[in-house]
Amino acid sequence: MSTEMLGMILAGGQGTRLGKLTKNTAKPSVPFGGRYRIIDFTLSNLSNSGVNTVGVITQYQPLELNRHVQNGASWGLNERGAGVTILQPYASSEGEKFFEGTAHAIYQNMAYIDSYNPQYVLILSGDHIYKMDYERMLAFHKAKKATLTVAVMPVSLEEATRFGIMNTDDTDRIIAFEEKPEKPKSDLASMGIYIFDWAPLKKYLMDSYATDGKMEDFGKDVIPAYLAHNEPTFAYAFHGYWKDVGTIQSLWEANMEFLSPNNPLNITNRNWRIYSQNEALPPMFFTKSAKVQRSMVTDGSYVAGTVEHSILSQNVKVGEGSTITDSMIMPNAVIGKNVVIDHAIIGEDAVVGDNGEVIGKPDDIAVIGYGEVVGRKEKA
Amino acid sequence: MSTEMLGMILAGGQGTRLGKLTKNTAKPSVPFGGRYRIIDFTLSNLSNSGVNTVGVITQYQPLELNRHVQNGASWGLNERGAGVTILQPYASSEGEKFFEGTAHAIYQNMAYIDSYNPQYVLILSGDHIYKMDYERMLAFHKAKKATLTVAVMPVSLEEATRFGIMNTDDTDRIIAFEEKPEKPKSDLASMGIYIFDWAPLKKYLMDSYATDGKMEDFGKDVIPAYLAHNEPTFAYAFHGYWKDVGTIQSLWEANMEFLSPNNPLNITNRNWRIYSQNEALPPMFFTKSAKVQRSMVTDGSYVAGTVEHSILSQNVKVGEGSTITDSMIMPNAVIGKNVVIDHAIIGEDAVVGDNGEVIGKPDDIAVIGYGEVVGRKEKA
Amino acid sequence: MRQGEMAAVIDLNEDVHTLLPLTEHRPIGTLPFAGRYRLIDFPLSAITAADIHSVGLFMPESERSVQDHIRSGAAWNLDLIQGGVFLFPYVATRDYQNDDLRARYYENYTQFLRGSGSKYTVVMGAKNVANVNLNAILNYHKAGDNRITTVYKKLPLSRIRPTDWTLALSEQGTASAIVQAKERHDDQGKTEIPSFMDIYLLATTDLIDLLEDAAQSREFRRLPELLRDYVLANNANAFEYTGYLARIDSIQRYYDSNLQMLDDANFQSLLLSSVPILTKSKNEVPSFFAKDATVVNSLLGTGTYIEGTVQDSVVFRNVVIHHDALVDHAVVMQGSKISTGSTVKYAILDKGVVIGPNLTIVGKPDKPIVLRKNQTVFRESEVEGSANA
Amino acid sequence: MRQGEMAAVIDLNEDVHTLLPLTEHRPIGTLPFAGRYRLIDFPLSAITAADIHSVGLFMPESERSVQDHIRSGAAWNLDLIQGGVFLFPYVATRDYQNDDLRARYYENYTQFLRGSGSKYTVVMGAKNVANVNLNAILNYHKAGDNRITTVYKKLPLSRIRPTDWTLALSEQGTASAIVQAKERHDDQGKTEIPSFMDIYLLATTDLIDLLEDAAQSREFRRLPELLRDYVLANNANAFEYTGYLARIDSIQRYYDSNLQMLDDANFQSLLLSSVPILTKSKNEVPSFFAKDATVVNSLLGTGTYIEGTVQDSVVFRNVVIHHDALVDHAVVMQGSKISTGSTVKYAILDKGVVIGPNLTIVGKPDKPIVLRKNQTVFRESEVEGSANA
Repeated sequence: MSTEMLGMILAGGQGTRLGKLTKNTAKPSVPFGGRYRIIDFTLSNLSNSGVNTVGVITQYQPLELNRHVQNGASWGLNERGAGVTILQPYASSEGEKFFEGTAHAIYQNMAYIDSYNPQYVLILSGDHIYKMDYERMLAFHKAKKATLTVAVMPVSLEEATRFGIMNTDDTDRIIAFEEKPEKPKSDLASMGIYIFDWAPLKKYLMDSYATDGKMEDFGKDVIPAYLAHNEPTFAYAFHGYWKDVGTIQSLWEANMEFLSPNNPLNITNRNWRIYSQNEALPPMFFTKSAKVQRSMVTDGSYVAGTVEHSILSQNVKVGEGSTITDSMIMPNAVIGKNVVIDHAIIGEDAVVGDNGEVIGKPDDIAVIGYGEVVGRKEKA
Repeated sequence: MSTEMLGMILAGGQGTRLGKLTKNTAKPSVPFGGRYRIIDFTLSNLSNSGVNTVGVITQYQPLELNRHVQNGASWGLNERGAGVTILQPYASSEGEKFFEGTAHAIYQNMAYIDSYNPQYVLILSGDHIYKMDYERMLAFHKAKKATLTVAVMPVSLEEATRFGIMNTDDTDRIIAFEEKPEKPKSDLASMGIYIFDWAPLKKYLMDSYATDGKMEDFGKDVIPAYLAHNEPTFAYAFHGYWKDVGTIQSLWEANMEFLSPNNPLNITNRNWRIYSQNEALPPMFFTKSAKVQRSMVTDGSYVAGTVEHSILSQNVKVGEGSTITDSMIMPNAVIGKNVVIDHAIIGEDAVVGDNGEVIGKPDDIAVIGYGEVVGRKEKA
Repeated sequence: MRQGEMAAVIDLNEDVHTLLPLTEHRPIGTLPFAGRYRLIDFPLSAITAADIHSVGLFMPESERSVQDHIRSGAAWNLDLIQGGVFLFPYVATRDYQNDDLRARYYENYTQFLRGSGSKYTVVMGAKNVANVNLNAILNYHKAGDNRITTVYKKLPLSRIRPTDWTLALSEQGTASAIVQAKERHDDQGKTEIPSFMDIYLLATTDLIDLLEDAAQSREFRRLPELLRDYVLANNANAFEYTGYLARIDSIQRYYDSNLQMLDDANFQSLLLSSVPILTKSKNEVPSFFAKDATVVNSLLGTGTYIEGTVQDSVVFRNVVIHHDALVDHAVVMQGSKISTGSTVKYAILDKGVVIGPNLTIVGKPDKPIVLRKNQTVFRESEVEGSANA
Repeated sequence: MRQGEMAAVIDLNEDVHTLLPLTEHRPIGTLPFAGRYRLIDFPLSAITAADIHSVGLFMPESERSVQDHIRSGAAWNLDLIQGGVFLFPYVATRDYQNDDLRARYYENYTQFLRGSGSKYTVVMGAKNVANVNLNAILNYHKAGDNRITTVYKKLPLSRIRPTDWTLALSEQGTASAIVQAKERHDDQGKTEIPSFMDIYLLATTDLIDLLEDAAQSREFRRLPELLRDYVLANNANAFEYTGYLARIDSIQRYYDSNLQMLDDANFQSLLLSSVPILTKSKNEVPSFFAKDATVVNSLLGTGTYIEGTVQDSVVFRNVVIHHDALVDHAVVMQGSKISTGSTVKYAILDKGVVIGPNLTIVGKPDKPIVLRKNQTVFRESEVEGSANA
């Protein structure tokens, strides 16, 4: 069994900045855009790029993520001898192993990677919204004879202080790297997407864990080590829509941007589809009192109220007299009658009872957690 | 979603008594009987009993086990909204959780169990060779109005000192339980197979972990607590072939018993099939010098030597002039020319070079580990 | 896998001529319904809910359409290691003049039935749209006195047509015969008629005997005819179904039944009842509603793009309705497109119909206009029967 | 899913009459081979190895046999979210006198080809058993000067029959025509002939043009005939295949090819070469060898139970060979049973044949006896052509 490039998705983070939304679930499985979960974008990119062997490293509340990914068939990632494998912490004869950082997580799963004998390993995050052809990035990596290629994106100089910033020469070779610099020397921000030649990376990791064990994080430890050792390390420039949805505010913004008819993600493009699990749900039902504009609605929803510039996910019920504006409603939420929801995110399975109000502001989005029940709920 | 009885397989043990064979793999994924792995018997029993929702709790070197079980399709355990889920240690907002005992492992996976809202939970081991209809055990459990039913098997009084022994009254109610008693009062040994009403078990576990957290193990902690609280606890008698394959010696014996034409397991019975993963391998190839008697051979094997009272698993090669007697050869092993193997277990992917010898005794079986290379190996 | 107690046979050879042109390239079984489904989803979902593992599908002339929908059967949990869906190829009735083919017709059934290892068999069609609990019918059969059980629903006289098949019920509630409504007598004063739902349940061995007897005859008769005679000869238990029922055997009934789904009670009874209705799921984007969109009293599939107005209609997936367009009392199938300023009313648009701008296509409530698959309309005169053509 | 660069068409309508009775209920494509496979596994495995995602299977008369084997296509990774296996129902050649059906024949192809979105299409049959690397053929096509590429293997004259299709090769190595061996000229002094393997590769647009032109004609011609003419009109690149090749078009060739698999070089070339041969896997027990069993120079499937002697033979799964029975130079298909004391030599036993005790069934190396599917033999006189009958 041999695979040219293996994908590894780091999906283990707790996502504490998403607050209530990630109390019982991992960030990559948070719903997005009506019928997706965040990780769908990365998994679909892999499938569309022809990378068909993928490890998903997870450790924080993985049940919902496991159920969503299953055997990868929804993304076409279920070939025999390839496909998606969920990688969780495990015990070995040397003891129990939780993952302590991005690079450490790769180190702990070396046996999995080696079983496919890949030449390249593509390291990805599971919590970014974007479309990207990793095959083109690999072609760049090969053309540059790099041992590490980092995908970068131009950002404004103000924003640059929040990212890992790359300085490159005119061959795109990275000559310096600064994590969250106060005075950025460049506008090229790391997207946390790496292609490594597997053999040297493995050697760096093994040498480190045989001695000081300091190689925990790619940004903090591995890239500086590569630069220090003069490894051919290049920056691959990405131009397009890309959004880290790590906070309530950015998650809400990304959903609102998704609603725009001019969204550069171009979700309806059939040559680069975003796949997700498909459930057989009833059609959408709109009653005589429904009013839905500048919005998206998904299968299984029942709408008797007014929905304006909002996203309704699967199986959402909106009762008569209710108004939903500038909001994102996650699957299976029930919104009663005469409810007002404005600038809000309503979690999966949440209930907003009749006459309830959930009102946020553009810069302070209201959040109802998974399964939370608010407002008065009439008996059925 | 609701399931009457959920199966939970405890497959997390390291199996240290299997020595080299479980260095890099979990005991339930150890090969057995030519084309099976140990856990196939439990998974097939579940499928044949109509229990179609199953959690497999694992934490020790799970990669090979995960690859084997995949989405459960090989055992018919892949229905939508049911099927097999692999459960591994994970982190939650309360911290990281490894499993510290059989009952603790169930406690840690309560969220998974509750998501199916089962009335009964069937607790199983992943390392026993037997055929059993759990549906009949459930019928017994219901008829007795039990909250816990323990499957038991009559053993000789000498053996009884190694088991948990149940004393029952004439209604099969368990009145006393002794773990490895010096002077057993009964010959009914626990098989480590339990049916619990889920609601009371959950309460016992939650109460324990809210206070002293002593409820770690079913045999040591939970059964005594049930008896102390006068819970209706019954013994369900099993009559048939049953073998714990926890040691090298018992694994070898079980394989040799499997070879017997009179093996009570009756593996060819099509009404209670033992399923396993099916790989498309070439047919078996027997050369002009092959001699195979009182043996089993599996797909993909190539035999040029003599095989006597032995089992060859998938893709085993046996060179000319070699003799294999009273042995079990695991998948992908390569046996060179003029080799002598006698009373041995040869691990997966192991290589025994030309003229090599691996000779054990009936009470001291020789073992070659996974991927181990012994004897001289000619260049290809 | 445990062997199921029941096997199921679905005969998709149902008469299509009254549903032309919708059935030009598809059997009744794959007609789209309720914005989301195909008719065969209803029997298949009933089968899945009853834990049936062996399903024999006797294929209609348009096999391809059925295969595309069923694929491996995974949508209904029928991609099994044992059992699963067995497809029996179509053979035209005329070809059954051939002795070998006729023998094979009966043999296909008996082989399938023996292989299923099931004690009982249920025989169904696809044209009766309902949400039936097959285990309840099995229990009724076991409790009954007769060798075969039939299923019916009481319908008001107004909903019965002379050619509909109905049950002749005795006072004890058993069926003595299956007769067409026009052949009924003694119905004076009755307001409801027991409409037969083309569902039979009997012991597998009895069904095999029946087929083997038929194979001895030189005359070719399909299974449903044989079963009708069997009821006449033996009487039958009659199980009453009380949920929503549509019988899709004419364009008008097809149109009316789709619009009946806009009644919340019907929608609940058929789609949100004890048997979840499963269907093949396609990966589609959410439906999008533009600034001036209006959608009221309608069902919508996913992936639609709505700028105009939809009312009192059933619209399937991937339909585009442009600015100032009006869709009213219409059934619009997958992938159709209605351009700016056009009106479509009292109409059925098959898959992929394109209506150009500023057209008025209006049928009548009791005679909806039907546009064929992939038809492109840029002039009203291209549409036969439009009130405005 | 990335769209594949190639689509594939497998036409299973291959002439079966020379392989009767083995092909009574199956096409050539589902003939069992080498103790484990069906012939169609070879083209399907080549397709999988080349990362092809769209496969059109044009079904033969015995559709059921193909469907049972292919199911969802999962064994070949062809159960895909896009693309996958498309089955086109069988229509008898005589029915293509009907204009509509004829039009549909060509339309099925062109629709499939357009839907595949693939730049190139490879067209194959199932009767040439080989282990071909389709990507190598694609690269050869791209490098070549001609619009179409054909594939051949040089075979010694002794292995060519007059009716075999061969390539007329120019000195530059391109094919100017596809001709039967008996029509060849100028082969004096040659010891090898380029045998045509029924594989074509060309641009999808060219293939669509060819089919659309053919649809204009009132005369019905199948795709392989059209492609033969296309080569004649345009010349073709000729790719030489050097691995093992068997052409299964007669009982004798079928028998010989199976036994050729006992030669280690052939076995390696076909089954352990760059393209892994995938097939549907059944859950079976290991094969069991009793105390006095002898198995030499033979291939065995899984689940067999051997008490007697097997030599120089190919034995499929679930075969039982009792004490003192001898199977010698025979091909024994799945589920057959040979009772105590019987000898089977120079013979082909189809699936489920039962040979009673103490019988001697012996054919000739150049005329093996063939026993039909499920045939039960309890007297030697029941077997036609046995040397001992």
